[in-house]
Amino acid sequence: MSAVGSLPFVVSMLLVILGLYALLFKRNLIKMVIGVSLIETGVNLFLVTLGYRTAGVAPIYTYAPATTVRVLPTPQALTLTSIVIGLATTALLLSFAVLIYRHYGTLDVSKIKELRG
Amino acid sequence: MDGISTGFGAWNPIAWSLLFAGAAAIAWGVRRFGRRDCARGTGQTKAFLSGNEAPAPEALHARGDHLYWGMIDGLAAYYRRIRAVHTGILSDYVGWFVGVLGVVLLVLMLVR
Amino acid sequence: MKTEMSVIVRTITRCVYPLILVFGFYVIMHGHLTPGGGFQGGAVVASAFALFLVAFGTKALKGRLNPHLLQSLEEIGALAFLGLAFLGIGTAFFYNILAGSGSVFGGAVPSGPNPGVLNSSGTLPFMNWAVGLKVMAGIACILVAMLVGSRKEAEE
Amino acid sequence: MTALANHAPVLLIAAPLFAAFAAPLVGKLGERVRMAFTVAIMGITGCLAGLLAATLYAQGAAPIVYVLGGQIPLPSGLAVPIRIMLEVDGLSAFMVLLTALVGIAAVCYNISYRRGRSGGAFYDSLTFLLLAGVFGLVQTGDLFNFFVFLEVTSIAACALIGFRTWRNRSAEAAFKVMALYTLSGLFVLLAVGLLYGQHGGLNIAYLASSVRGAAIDRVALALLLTGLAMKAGAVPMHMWAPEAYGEAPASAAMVLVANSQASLYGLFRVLFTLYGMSIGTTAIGWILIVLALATIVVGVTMALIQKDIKRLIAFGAVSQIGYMLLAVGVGFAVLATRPAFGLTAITGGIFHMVNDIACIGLLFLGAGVIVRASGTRDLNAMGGLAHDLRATTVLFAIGAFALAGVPPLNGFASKLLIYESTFQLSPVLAVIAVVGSIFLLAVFLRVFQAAFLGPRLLRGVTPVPVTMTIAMAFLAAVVIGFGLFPGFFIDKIVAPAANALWQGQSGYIAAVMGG
Repeated sequence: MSAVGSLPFVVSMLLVILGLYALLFKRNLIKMVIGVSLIETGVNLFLVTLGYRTAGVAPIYTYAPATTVRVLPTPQALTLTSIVIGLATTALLLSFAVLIYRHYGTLDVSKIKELRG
Repeated sequence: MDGISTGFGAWNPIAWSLLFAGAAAIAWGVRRFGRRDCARGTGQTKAFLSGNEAPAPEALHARGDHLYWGMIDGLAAYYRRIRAVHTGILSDYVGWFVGVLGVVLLVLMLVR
Repeated sequence: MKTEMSVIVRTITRCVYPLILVFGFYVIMHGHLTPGGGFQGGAVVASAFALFLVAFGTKALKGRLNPHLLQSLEEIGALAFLGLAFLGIGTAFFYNILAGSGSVFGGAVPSGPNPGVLNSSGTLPFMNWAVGLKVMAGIACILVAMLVGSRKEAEE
Repeated sequence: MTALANHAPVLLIAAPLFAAFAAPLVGKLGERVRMAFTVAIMGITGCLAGLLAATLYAQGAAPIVYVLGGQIPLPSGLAVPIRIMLEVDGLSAFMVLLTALVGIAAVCYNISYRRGRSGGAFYDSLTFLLLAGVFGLVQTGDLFNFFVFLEVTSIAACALIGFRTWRNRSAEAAFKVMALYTLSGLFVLLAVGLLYGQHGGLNIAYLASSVRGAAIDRVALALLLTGLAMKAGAVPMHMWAPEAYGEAPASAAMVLVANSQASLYGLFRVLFTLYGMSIGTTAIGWILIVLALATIVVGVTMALIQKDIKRLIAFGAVSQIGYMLLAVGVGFAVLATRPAFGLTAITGGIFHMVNDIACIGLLFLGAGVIVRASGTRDLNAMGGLAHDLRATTVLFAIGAFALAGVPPLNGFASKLLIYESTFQLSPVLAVIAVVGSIFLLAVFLRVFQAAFLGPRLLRGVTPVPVTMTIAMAFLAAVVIGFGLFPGFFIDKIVAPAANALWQGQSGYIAAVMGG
């Protein structure tokens, strides 16, 4: 695989690492949710890249001539499912962040530690 | 008779229960030798504390913290460390997770 | 929270709102022919609701988006999806009984390049509608809940 | 009956899912109607689970394959199985029975949990969603759907943890657990993507036939192992578990433990069926053993110092996960040489799953009753509850002693198998396991003494609804039954599950790939 061809893989791993960085070192809960979303985006990009074929068309395009190369539909289905799940988890995480702010009056993760020891 | 064999020993709960029931019957028999004239609620069953008045039973109840404090105290160094690990901060939890992932990855890569 | 935004935003919202709805329903309807489908179309429709909420504020919500109705719609969508999956139980769960049957959405698909036959794919368009309904109502519910906030219960 | 048995795998997922979506709608007809509805659906689900297991055991060792949206059996001659499928072998059937057991107890307990308060319909809905997710998790034959069901359980579980929105700690716990669950789910998805890119398939049986232990496979295994071990609650990734179990309502905590065990099932499935002998088993087995020992030690020692009764039981639950990991880790470490004690260890570990869920479930339900009746969770404020809660006292004692492994209750039978088999790999393992058990007995003696014995300290203890006691009595009957007849149950339901792990890989592959 050429250097350009592997670029999406590098980018997706970079996104995962950025997200992990946000989860590990950012103190704001909203930024941590963004970190989770970044990891998710990275994984989704990785999945889409797996199915890509050079100059391929969308597998559902009905006007495509029979000879055209098409990208793999399976990774796209996986990615769509994963995006839907990501929407639900992000919504739930943000709702809990709202609740936490209401109860604790802060979004600083190092101050939200009543459950410890 | 229902039981399991571990290849090393065996365990039969029915036989064990029968044995336990037998032992309980013997204990009950021994208990029957006790004196019949013991009466509850009288001075016979009252605690004797060198002639002092016994505190109310509510004050005598051994609460949660009263149990095993000696052992917990003996393990104080361990508990100080292990409680410090349970920080309650999400970032630390993620850190442990990523750390374990790194170690497992390293072991799987090094050991063929 | 300020109840509504400036007149520019409100006017643009009034203009764009029906267009977004139409596009969303188009995406749901053509889910079996073009990229998109129930979830994507439902999300587009829900984004129209989001725009409405942002532009007019939560006060305008009263009487227009009933959260209880939205909840019921979401559950009806999910149940419809499950029911459509049950239709195929004679062969297997999710078996497409309408595909190629000649009845509604049972049209044959020509081979080779074609503009796409809307009347095809069997139960899939119905499933797209069910999912679209669920996602639309579900996301609208989430938006309303996040904006209005859950009331604090004083029990336990 | 045959048709029903044929469709049982998918109906087991569809029925709770139907209940989850329909419960709020049915709830509009009235509270009693909703309760009758949930009980009816759970009864049907329980019957389906029994039917599925009976069908599987009747046909011997071959797994049942159910193909969604297509003909059964599979069209033959396919090089790569493409459809979504469910594959039920002995271990899946065992987990299905376990989940049905938990579901029945939870639904029975829920009948009166939210009576007369708001949100009862949503509580039922989320419980059924979690159950549907767990049923899917333990039956799926497809790695991507495994991830989907993992996320379904995550979302339902976290919504249940944060259900009591008026408690600040519930929101805190729910946020943390959701973030960690999502992270572990994404790592699993990354691993699925790696395996898909390497082998071009998602079916577990297909992947198992093509995995050779290349570098990518190893990275995927590390991601899967860590992610699933975290969802099961292995130390040092266990910190979410006491928060989750402690803050969730009692019946939800019980289902959450079943969810953790389903993740453990996923771990076992990945190790034994997906990878099996294609990678060096000794190193991975020892990773599991080290995690397990840490889990046992940290779980019981942290339980000893807790003041919150639910958090204390939660740490007990964490320590019990360690016993299962230990047993199966020992089994996996010796998979290459296959000595007899490996199978014994796996049998003990799997038998301990059902014993653990019965005891821990009983304890969580008991703790729920205590908190509801006395209005406090603080162990130091309790005392003399035996005066008011007589039935709960007896049932709680049965659960506590069974969990600590007091004969003749069920915990002893499985722990004996674990001790004696791990002893043959290394005596140190057995010693640590036994000491952990003794500590656990000490922990529960402390709870029992502090909460139930002594003079009546709390005034105004309210009586609890009878359905809660029935749910606990049901679990106590399981505890005693499994304790008195371990040979029978091991023979009937545990041995097929253990064999499915020990030497079921080829059968699992053959059921889908043919030949």
